[in-house]
Amino acid sequence: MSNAVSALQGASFDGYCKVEEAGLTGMITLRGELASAGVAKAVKAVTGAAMPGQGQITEGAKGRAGWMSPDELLLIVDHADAPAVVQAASTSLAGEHALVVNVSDARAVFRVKGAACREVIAKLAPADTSVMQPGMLRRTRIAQIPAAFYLEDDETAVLVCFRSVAQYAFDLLKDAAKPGGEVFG
Amino acid sequence: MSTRLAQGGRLIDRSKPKNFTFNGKRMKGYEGDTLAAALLGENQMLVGRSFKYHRPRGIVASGAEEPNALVNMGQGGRFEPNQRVTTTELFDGLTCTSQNHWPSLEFDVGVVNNYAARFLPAGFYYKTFMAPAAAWKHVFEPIVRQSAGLGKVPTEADVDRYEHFYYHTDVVVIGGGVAGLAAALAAGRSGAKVLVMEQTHHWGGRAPVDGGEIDGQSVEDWIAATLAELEGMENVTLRTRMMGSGVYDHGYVLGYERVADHTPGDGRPRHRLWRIRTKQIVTATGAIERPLSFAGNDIPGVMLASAVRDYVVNWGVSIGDRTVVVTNNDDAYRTALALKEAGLEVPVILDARDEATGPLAEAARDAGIRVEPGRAIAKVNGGKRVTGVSICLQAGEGAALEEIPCDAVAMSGGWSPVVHLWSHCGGKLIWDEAQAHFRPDPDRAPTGHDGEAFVVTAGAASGAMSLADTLENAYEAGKTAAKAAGGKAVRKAGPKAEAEEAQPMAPVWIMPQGAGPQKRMKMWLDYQNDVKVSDVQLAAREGYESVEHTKRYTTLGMATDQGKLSNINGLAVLSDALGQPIPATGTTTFRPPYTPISFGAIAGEARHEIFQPIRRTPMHQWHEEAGAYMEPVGHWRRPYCYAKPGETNEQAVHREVLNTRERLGLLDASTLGKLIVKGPDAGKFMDMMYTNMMSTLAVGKCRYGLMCTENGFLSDDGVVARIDEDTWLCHTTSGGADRIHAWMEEWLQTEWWDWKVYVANVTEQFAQVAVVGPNARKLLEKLGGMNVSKETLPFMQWADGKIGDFDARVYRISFSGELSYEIAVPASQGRAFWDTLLEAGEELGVMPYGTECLHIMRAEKGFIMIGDETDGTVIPQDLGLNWAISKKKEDFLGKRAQLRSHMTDPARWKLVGLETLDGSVLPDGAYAVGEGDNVHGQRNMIGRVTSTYYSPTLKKGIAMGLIKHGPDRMGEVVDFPTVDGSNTVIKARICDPVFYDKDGEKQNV
Amino acid sequence: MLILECPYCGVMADETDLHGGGEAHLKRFGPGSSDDDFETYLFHRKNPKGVHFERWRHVSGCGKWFHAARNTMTLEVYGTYSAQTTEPPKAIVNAVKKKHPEWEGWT
Amino acid sequence: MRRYSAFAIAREAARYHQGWERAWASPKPKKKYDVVIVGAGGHGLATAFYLGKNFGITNVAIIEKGWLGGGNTGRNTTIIRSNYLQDPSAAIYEKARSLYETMSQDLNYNVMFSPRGVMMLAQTEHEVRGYERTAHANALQGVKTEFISPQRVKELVPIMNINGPRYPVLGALWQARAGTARHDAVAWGYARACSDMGMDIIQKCEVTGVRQSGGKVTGIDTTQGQIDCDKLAMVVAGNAGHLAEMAGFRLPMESVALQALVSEPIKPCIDVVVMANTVHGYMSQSDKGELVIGGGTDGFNNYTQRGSFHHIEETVRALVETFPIISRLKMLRQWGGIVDVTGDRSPIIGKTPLGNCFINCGWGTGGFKSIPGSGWAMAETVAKGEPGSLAAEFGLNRFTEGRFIDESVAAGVAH
Repeated sequence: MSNAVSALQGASFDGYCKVEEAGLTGMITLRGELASAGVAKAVKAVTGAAMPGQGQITEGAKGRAGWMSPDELLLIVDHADAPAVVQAASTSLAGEHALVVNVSDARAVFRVKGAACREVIAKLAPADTSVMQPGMLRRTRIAQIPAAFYLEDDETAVLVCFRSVAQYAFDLLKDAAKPGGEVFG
Repeated sequence: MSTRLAQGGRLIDRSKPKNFTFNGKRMKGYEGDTLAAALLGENQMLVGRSFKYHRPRGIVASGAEEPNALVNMGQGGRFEPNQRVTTTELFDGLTCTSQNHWPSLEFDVGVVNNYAARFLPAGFYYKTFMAPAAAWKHVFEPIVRQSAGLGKVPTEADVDRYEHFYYHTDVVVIGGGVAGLAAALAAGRSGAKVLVMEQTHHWGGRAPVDGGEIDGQSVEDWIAATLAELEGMENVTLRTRMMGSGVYDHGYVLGYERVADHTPGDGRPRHRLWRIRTKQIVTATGAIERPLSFAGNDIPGVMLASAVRDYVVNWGVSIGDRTVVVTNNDDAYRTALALKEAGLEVPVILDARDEATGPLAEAARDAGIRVEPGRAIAKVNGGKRVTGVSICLQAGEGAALEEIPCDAVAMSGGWSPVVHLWSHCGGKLIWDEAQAHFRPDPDRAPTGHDGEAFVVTAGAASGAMSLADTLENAYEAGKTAAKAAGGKAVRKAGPKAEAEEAQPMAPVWIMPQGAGPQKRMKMWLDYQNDVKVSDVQLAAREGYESVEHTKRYTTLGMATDQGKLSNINGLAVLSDALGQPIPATGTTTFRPPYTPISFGAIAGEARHEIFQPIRRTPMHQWHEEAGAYMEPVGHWRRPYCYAKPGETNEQAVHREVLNTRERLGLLDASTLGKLIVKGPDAGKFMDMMYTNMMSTLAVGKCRYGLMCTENGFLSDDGVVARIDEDTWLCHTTSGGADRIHAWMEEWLQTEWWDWKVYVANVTEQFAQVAVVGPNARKLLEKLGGMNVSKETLPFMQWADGKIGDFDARVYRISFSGELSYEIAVPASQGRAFWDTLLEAGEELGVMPYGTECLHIMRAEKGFIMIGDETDGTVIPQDLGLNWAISKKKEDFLGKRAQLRSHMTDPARWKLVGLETLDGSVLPDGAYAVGEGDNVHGQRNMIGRVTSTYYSPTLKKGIAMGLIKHGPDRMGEVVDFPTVDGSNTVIKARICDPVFYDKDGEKQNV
Repeated sequence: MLILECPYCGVMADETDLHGGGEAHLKRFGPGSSDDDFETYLFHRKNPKGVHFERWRHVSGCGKWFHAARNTMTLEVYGTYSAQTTEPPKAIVNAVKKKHPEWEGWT
Repeated sequence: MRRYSAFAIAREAARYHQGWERAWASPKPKKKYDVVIVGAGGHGLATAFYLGKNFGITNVAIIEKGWLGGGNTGRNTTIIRSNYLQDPSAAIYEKARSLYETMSQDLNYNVMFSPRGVMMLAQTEHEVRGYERTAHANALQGVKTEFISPQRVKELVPIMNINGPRYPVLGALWQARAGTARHDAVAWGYARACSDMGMDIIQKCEVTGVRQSGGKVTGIDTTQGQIDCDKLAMVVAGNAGHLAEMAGFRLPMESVALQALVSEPIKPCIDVVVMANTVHGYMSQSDKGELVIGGGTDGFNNYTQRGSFHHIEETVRALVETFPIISRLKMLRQWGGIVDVTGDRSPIIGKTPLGNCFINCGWGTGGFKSIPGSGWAMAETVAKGEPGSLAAEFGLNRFTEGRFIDESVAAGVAH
């Protein structure tokens, strides 16, 4: 819908890393038996991605699939496609115990861009960012809110949090990326 | 006098002078100076006053152990009290002032305490100031408070920023002296990930001051070469200006990095607190020299021998022209030699040992220094500065043999390993007789999550006191830690130094050995807190025998240096007084931080706007722009009311109520929790979670439900909608969404894990707006879309469809008693939807309303509010909600609890309405009283107000409350005493809690 | 500052990513149970000085509850395991026994 | 016992303080006592003191595994207040507070009770209503408190930022006659008085077993041998569960770490005790000038006396936000204690399943402030074999009946 807006409408900040809100992103929570063929098939169908293993995020032609817990995936697709994807996946999984819900608007997404993107997140998250590589997904917290992050490439971290705390997350990331705050170099 | 020598100073750059002021006096130092070195270079030995007696205090040490030299530093938003000058780097424009005196450092009135010192022994305040009873609070305490306290109070908020940094590594090496570097070398060579931190801004620690050779190079060259090798290792990270502040369980280390203390205002964070997780820790924290206890050992000019040497060698500063050295060990001879080499006079070395042999003593004699074994200081002469010493036999009682004029005394009572970080997390110590110190017991190291040791000590911190032993011990420590952290075996040999011959030290705890009470009252143990040998002995005599008792009774070691200089000497004196060996006395507990760390650093980024998260709904910005008064609800901020210009909040609330009841109101209800519960066993699960029967709710319908804890108390409520055959949507309270979601998951995961149910929290996916009032339907019909008529969408049903252009789910539910639709749209469109409703509703008299209006309307209807009618002690039965408790169900959470005797007691306070006889509003929180007093002599209370408001609709005060036997006492009048000082009692009649539209006709139109 | 391995995510989770949930393996008593049993279920806790079986939730991680065997005197963690069990698995019990042969068992 | 006074100090000064006598004796245990109290913390010593003073029972031993006053008595933030909500709590804490007022004179030992006032900040509308409720209850309970305005808060504590961006101060519950005392002195003063009454304080003596016969207690085994007794009082806070297990019963209780910290000393800047429950922190300034700061408990069972650092962070950031001038001050020392928290977070005083064995525990974060009231009530319970009115509602049976005394109703945390 044309009047849909993301929480911060693409706000950005140029620090020693660039922090930007990614705008509207389609996100779907899929809960089910991850080992089942049905789930793998549904994931493949709607994202083109293979089933992610523990701690992984996979990429396909239409989106990504991230491992959130032993019975939960996060599917990332175009925002506009999300309702249709929910419909398709639900239909595909009608025969088994599963739950597919659109959470696109319950989330805010940020990109932290720059060689030090791991360092910026490491100021806020207790997880070991230095071991993170593209293809891995980590759920943890930043300061006082839950967050998940993964790397699109070695210099682009994507961070997901709840929409209601988007401003807080953005302010935290800005503070962490402020020039003068470089830890190494 | 102390002065800057013409030459020397390995750490300073004389081409870069730095200007600073002390007590307004302009002074000069050099880049590389500590503030202490710079002050001494300007002959500023006197820097403060002691805590209790206000005695003059000079600089005693050269590092973190300094107890005396604390100053007020900076100005305005960068003012900071109690800054230790020995660990403060000099920078251009630094300003500082001395502390704890009035009117001036030189002439301090507080020094009267010094003259009365004899009447102020340890613990004197426990024995007096007791009469009359009120005198402590009103007379004595204010005097004590004003005279204590050291630094000045800052007056402005901090202008600097701080941050945290999480770091994960295999090995942390704390301390960048030669031991730390040797350990880092071993760990680095193993391939393990290593972080090395050094609290000062230079590497190598004190070894270059002491001299010697490592692997055939000078110590200085070895340090440079080693740093080069470490810097070349990708797996090794080196940080200076970072102190190992504390070691915590499971390999957690705090690193306190003083990023910009020496470059204030350069835009960098002032401090960065590293929160490190590591597999292994090497503490290469060195050792601290102990003072000796002789009469007058606190007079400015008496300094640790190692510090005297540091100032000469590192900063080219001499403490005095004539320095008497007094010692019980070899190391102080190095100071004598260093002074001699710098062209300064050393009139005598007083060695408490019976003889002075060995290479260092020989070297001193060769250098022409008089060496006197078996001698001690009987007394130091001087007031604000040393003028001389009387010397005596160590074995005697202090009869003066000779007076020696001097302007400095360099003392050494032996060395104690810095065991703080080892001990923080439970590492144990053993007493080393030969060195007369406690050192870490490697067999009783702190253990980590796997039960294995995770701290290793290196070098002097292990008790290895010579260069050769230090290097060997430290390299081994590095290897051990690396191996335990999963590194490769290291075959390459470690650095080596020649073993030196040394004469054993002799434990000397007081000087001279037979000093009488008068002398012991002049022997300081704790310089800052003014604790003397006589005080510790007094404590022992009075039965404060535990080391913790003595510490607390005398305040020994409780000053800002936390006893780094005084603890071991104090323990020894106490042990002697108790006639027991030192290990039997033991030590006090070492607690973090190693040296004080700023609150700013601990708070990190959590300041101002990001102190805590604020949760915002999609319409949040609109509310703020509309000037709403926002109230915190959990982390949310919700509009309390929208006051117009000239309107009070109360007036605004009343307007909102009337407008909603008469026309049309909009409430941002997005914060209400929304949980999806789905699965073949979802009905069974819902029946356990709610007191009501939810499994029978028809698809398309809504039902109000209650949730209780297993302890029976009401915890949340909300409307449940049946979405399809195996899906329910549960609304929770605003504060309850995350809590109830977690609650559901907990039961599903830990009790009924074989039930097929999934839960998802979709609270934030939707913006939800309550469209309320007689014009509600008109507004929706004006926008077009789905059919919202009474027939198609009756009360307590829901439907999906379109409202205008918006995809919406519409619930026909009412918390106000009016015709009401709660409409959920995707959050991304929430603001647009809100704007649309306002615009279209204008002609229908639409106004937004806030939480207070919501509360009043629900109270008028007698609806309970979680948190008002409930407080964690209220069960649904108390609130007359029995109709919402299924009697058919065998079990639900809380059911068993509600069967306990106190829960079924008919005397429980129960919900009723209350109306005052005069129409006034009952005060919030008022209690109703019955006849007489209870067993405690308290007034008998028979109930209390839970919600109370002025009802703009009914034009009078209305309230709900819990009253003993309340529902059986309809029409009776009860008394509510006020607490506003008027001593009045408000009388209120018990009535039905539903004040408005008792038959519910308005909501069902 | 504990770290516990989340058996579901396989990561060593920081205490601040976790939420403690008290004693594990409590048996729920509902309607029909005696007052004593119900009180025991709700309130009585072993609270041992030593080995403790307890519940944790990886709250800002996968959100799952798991169990840990941990020593309340030393904070040593003998192992973590699934919450979907009424008693600790053999491997955990053996790990504890290996460290503390005198240990009397988990009940 | 020679009395302490300014005169005594002058007398001793003349002889270099060589003549002071021991504050308490250090005896070997006798074979049998009328009453053995396990735990020589504030509560145990106060129990002994009132057994002697109120009931004339002085054949008493107080057994301590470490050093007297070395547990939570010496580790707390020394706050004394009685502005509790529920009747039994208000009664016992007010009893304690009133005994603190005269304690220095009663014990001839200056415990430096300083009724400087305690304020509990209200920072949400909900908290305002909660504290207004407490003020109403307190008025009827004979506890003098009032709800004060933000302006009055600012007058009392000028360094407070009452208009913080996150949680402005909306008022406070103020108890003017609450305050602080010197914690160690409370234990030492009681110990000296007990010793003077002829009671035996036996330190470094750990209990290893509880002896019983026919459902009644007969004595204890200790590291200093067997000690028989007619009555046994367990007053060991966080270790109560452990001791109860020796006696064969379990308690509705768990032991967790509670932390505190102090700053470096500065000149006086805050004259009252401030508690901010919404943001989790409280602060006062000691007579030495240190800011004394406390926060919440850890969420897991722990006997190490070490807590988790993130709680320190949470508390410090709350206080930096509330008192911006403290940002550049420094934390001098942090430490932890083990607190015993019951199912309703209120204490347990009363009989146990074992005959003649009495228990006093579960004070959680309220231990120090209750010491004299707790000792008074416990002494009565032990002497009479039945709890008196102060203790009656704190019995173990309340957990069976569901008759809880829940103070969390009024505030998120209670200290």
